[in-house]
Amino acid sequence: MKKLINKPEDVLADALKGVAAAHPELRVDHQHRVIYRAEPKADGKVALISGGGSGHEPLHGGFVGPGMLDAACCGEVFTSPTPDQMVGATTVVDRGAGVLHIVKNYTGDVMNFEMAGELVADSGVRVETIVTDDDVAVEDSTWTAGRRGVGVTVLLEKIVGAAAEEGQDLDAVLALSRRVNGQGRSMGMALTSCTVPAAGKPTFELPEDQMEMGVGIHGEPGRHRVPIAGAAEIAERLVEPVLADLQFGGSPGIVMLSGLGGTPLLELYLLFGEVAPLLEKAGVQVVRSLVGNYITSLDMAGASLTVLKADDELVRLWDAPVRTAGLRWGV
Amino acid sequence: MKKLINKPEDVLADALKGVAAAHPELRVDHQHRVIYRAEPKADGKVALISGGGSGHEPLHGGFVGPGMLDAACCGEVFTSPTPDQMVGATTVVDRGAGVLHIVKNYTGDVMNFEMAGELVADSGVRVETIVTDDDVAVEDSTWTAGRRGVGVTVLLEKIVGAAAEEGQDLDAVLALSRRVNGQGRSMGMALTSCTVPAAGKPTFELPEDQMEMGVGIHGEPGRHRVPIAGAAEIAERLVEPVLADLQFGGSPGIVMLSGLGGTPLLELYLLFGEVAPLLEKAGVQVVRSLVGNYITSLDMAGASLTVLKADDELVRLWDAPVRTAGLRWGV
Amino acid sequence: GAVSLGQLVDWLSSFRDAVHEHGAYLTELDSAIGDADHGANLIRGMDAVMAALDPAPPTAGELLKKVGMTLVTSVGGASGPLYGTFFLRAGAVAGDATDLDGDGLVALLRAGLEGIVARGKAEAGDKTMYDALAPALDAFESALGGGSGVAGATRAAADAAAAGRDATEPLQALKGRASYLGERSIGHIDPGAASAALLVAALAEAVD
Amino acid sequence: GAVSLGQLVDWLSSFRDAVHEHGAYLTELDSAIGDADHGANLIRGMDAVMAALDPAPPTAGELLKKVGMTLVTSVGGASGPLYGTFFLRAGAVAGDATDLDGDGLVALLRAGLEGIVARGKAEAGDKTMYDALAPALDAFESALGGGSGVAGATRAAADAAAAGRDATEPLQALKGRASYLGERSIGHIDPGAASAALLVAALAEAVD
Ligand SMILES: Nc1ncnc2c1ncn2[C@@H]1O[C@H](COP(=O)(O)OP(=O)(O)O)[C@@H](O)[C@H]1O
Ligand SMILES: Nc1ncnc2c1ncn2[C@@H]1O[C@H](COP(=O)(O)OP(=O)(O)O)[C@@H](O)[C@H]1O
Ligand SMILES: [Mg+2]
Ligand SMILES: [Mg+2]
Ligand SMILES: [Mg+2]
Ligand SMILES: [Mg+2]
Repeated sequence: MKKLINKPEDVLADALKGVAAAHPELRVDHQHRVIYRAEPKADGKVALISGGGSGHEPLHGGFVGPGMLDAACCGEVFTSPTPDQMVGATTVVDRGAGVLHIVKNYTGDVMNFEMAGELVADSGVRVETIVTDDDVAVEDSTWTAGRRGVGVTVLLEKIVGAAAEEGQDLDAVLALSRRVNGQGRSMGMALTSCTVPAAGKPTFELPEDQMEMGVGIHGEPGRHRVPIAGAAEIAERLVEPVLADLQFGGSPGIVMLSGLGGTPLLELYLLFGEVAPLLEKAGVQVVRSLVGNYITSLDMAGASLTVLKADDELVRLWDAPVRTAGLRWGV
Repeated sequence: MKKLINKPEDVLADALKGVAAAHPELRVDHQHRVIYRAEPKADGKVALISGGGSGHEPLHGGFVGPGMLDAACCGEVFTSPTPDQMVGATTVVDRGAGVLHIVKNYTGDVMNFEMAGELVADSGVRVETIVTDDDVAVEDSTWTAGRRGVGVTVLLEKIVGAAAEEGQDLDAVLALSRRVNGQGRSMGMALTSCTVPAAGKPTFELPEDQMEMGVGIHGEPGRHRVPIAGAAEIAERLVEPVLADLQFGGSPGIVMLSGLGGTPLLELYLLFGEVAPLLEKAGVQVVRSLVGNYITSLDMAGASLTVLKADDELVRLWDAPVRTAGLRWGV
Repeated sequence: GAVSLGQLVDWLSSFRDAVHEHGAYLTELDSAIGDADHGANLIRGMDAVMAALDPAPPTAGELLKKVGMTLVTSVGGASGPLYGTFFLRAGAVAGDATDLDGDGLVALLRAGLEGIVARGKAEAGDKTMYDALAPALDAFESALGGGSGVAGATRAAADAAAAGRDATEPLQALKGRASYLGERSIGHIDPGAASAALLVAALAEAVD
Repeated sequence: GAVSLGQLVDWLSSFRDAVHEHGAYLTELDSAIGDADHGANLIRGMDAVMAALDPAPPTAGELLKKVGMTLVTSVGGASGPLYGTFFLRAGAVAGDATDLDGDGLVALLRAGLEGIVARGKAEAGDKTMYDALAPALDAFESALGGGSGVAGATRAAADAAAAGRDATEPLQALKGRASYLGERSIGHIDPGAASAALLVAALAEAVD
């Protein structure tokens, strides 16, 4: 295993030291592994927290700041944070208007946030929860764990963060978050596995001539292993299931093509150059886009596509000022 | 070779399509492979162009926009652009106040920009050139090619771009660029090689237990191959030669820790957590920092440290508004 | 024979040793159909448990609740809340007891398992830790009913847990992150079922 | 015998074939001490040259200047301006000639080499293309002086270029990006010297 780390068991604690050193505008609670805004938002505004396993950076810590999250609870690599972290964060960030928990749909994340919700119930802080589940690679079904929450989480944190910042109340913020989640779809693919520091070797082996379609963000194998293809064909295989799952026809789209951590920007732009015309051809007008590393899977090579069916209101909130380590405009 | 590309010989052309699709605020000249601001700067202001081989993204195309570059000339992967590209870009961006060429010190880049300068000499556009050479891994010597230009190029494009934007004339801009280059030092290391698309396999093989110290940004081997070490020790080996080369004592520092393309943000923050205290201990006050992928070497795993000896004026220009794909604040 | 508080502590200590010994194996299983952290998760959790434990706990209830709370706050992931809830519920049932007969032990484990189900909604055959724990408890009860002592019953439980673990191999996962793999989850033992089998084996060892 | 315009075109065409055939080898050499693009650079450049060439050029000067300009605008890197300048300068000396005797050919190549030196400041032993080209030209001239015909002289030049290429192996690079490697550049043949040897060999082939 080749990584810029000290001991595998110290990865999270050590990385948080770097976050603190790099970002005076953030406050890091090293004991509880929570990243806060150094300057809390104004009283009376809804607060947003999220969290999950580490290894997806900049998600979520890189999205803490004006216009997005109030705090991020950091779990060990690929391991959801523990309820006490969310309880602490919720209590700290509440400005009297309640707190939205943004949870990606993984059993562990859901259960830990659920326990946190139970624990915080008596404290007088009103908590609502949105569970994102946008991954079209996983067939939805009532008797399984449902779809994974992936890229739409980034777009949701941005858009809903803007609504909270402009003073919308918790009901409105919750309704908006459901709308965004319901209108976003994602699909990912990987050229390589990744290496979890504590495991010390790649999670799976992928031959030189094979790739995985339908991966999530935990270095897990995808739904299908298929022969490797060129960017044009990969683009089709990302776009097709996304468009098959939700009618976008005619509406504008906010599009994110995120690298999984080990893929250089040059390749992401190249792939986006294939994706964008396919979307346009299908009638999705790409009005806003993000190309880069936004929701990653350690050092995995690959990319995930997220398309959000937008409208004037969502675009307005998307364009609203944001000032975080990972997204920054309008300020 | 596992890459999100179509044909290796089309990588640059295809990637530029993606840049154009993702960035309506940029104008891409696909024929000449030049990225311009869609909205040129005001008449009477000095323009800045840079360029170099591709594979270092976001450098340089990601730094085109208000507050930084006016245009970036894109060469093939790791191959400097050709003089006609620089001639065209220079002519287009000149607003009557002259053009600064920002060139990283590599034989190819220097010669191609030099030829461009000769070709443009009769056109009436005044051109000045700054050649960056901040890499302390390469011993300086009058009879060799000199030091490589690496990370300081990013800081220089930001700071000098701000000076041009506020209306400083070409002499002042040139003098400032010399000052920034003279006060910046960099050192890089790699855990793996990278794969040039046209070559189809890693440039060199690096055993599991070895790393390269003193690499540049072209996937080349470093100055020394040494046993792999933990982040704390790697930090020391990056900081030590930088501080040995330039007296920083007491002055504030603008610090960049850039990934080389294949290293996830989690590890970069972790390494920065080791680097920052070492700098502080040596009396360099880290007043501004960047941690992320800013000057890369395709999919190489590793990092480079750049430290710029700053002062109030440089910090002021650093903080000035910038709106590019790769750096964005204050606007 | 009755099970003492000391033996409960031995159980935990022996489970801690087991996750250390088999941590790489658990992570290996989790690499195939999960995210390669199950071993690390339980090592972190059980190390935290042993560090937090009162070496002479006053009651079984306090002991087990402390274990549950420590797991909940140190493991994370899916297994943290699940094993955590298991011990929290078991502790609630154990209450002030300072030693437990076979029926007492069964009641406590049954409550723990119900906690896992309440938390994770797993059913038999979903390919989870439930598929090792549920047959283990059934075997425990029928052994007691058939006249076995506690030691014999826990050995029967451990055998059933191991069999339940192995029986997860041909199943398609319907809960947890392995379910995202669809049919590709078939042909692999569930990591949580494997750690659950270690938990029951540790119990058999401690009361032997 | 005199060298015709057609033979000059053959030279270029045969060099194009050679960089295609040996492109992987050139890149391999550039991987060891450079940035793994020398083969791709020259393939791109010579393909552009052959596509741009007037099949029946009016003069050697126009032919060679066109080659130089095409290389300058299509190759980039270090080798683009260097080989480009070589042909630009050679073309300037060739002028209106439509065929060249041995001395004419030498004058033209000499001017080209001076262009490379003017552009890149390389000296003998710096481990660059100069180290193949300079001995090749010396061998050419002395073969002519010793009474060889043009064909014989170009063969002597090709042999000297190959020897010069091989002689770069033990050198430490002092120019170009190989110089960044310091002592680690020792023990590898310089990629530009290797392509220069191909260029001279192609000439020998064309005038044979
Ligand atoms: N809903 C559930 N009910 C019961 N057990 C579950 C459930 N979801 C997951 N598990 C168990 O948890 C195990 C995985 O634990 P672990 O790897 O520590 O957490 P994570 O999946 O969050 O990485 C699975 O092998 C499975 O046995
Ligand atoms: N200053 C110089 N003078 C002469 N030849 C040089 C000089 N610098 C580099 N070269 C030649 O260029 C070759 C490298 O060419 P190429 O790989 O195409 O360009 P780059 O080094 O920019 O990637 C070297 O092997 C060397 O022979
Ligand atoms: Mg996990
Ligand atoms: Mg090159
Ligand atoms: Mg797991
Ligand atoms: Mg090269």
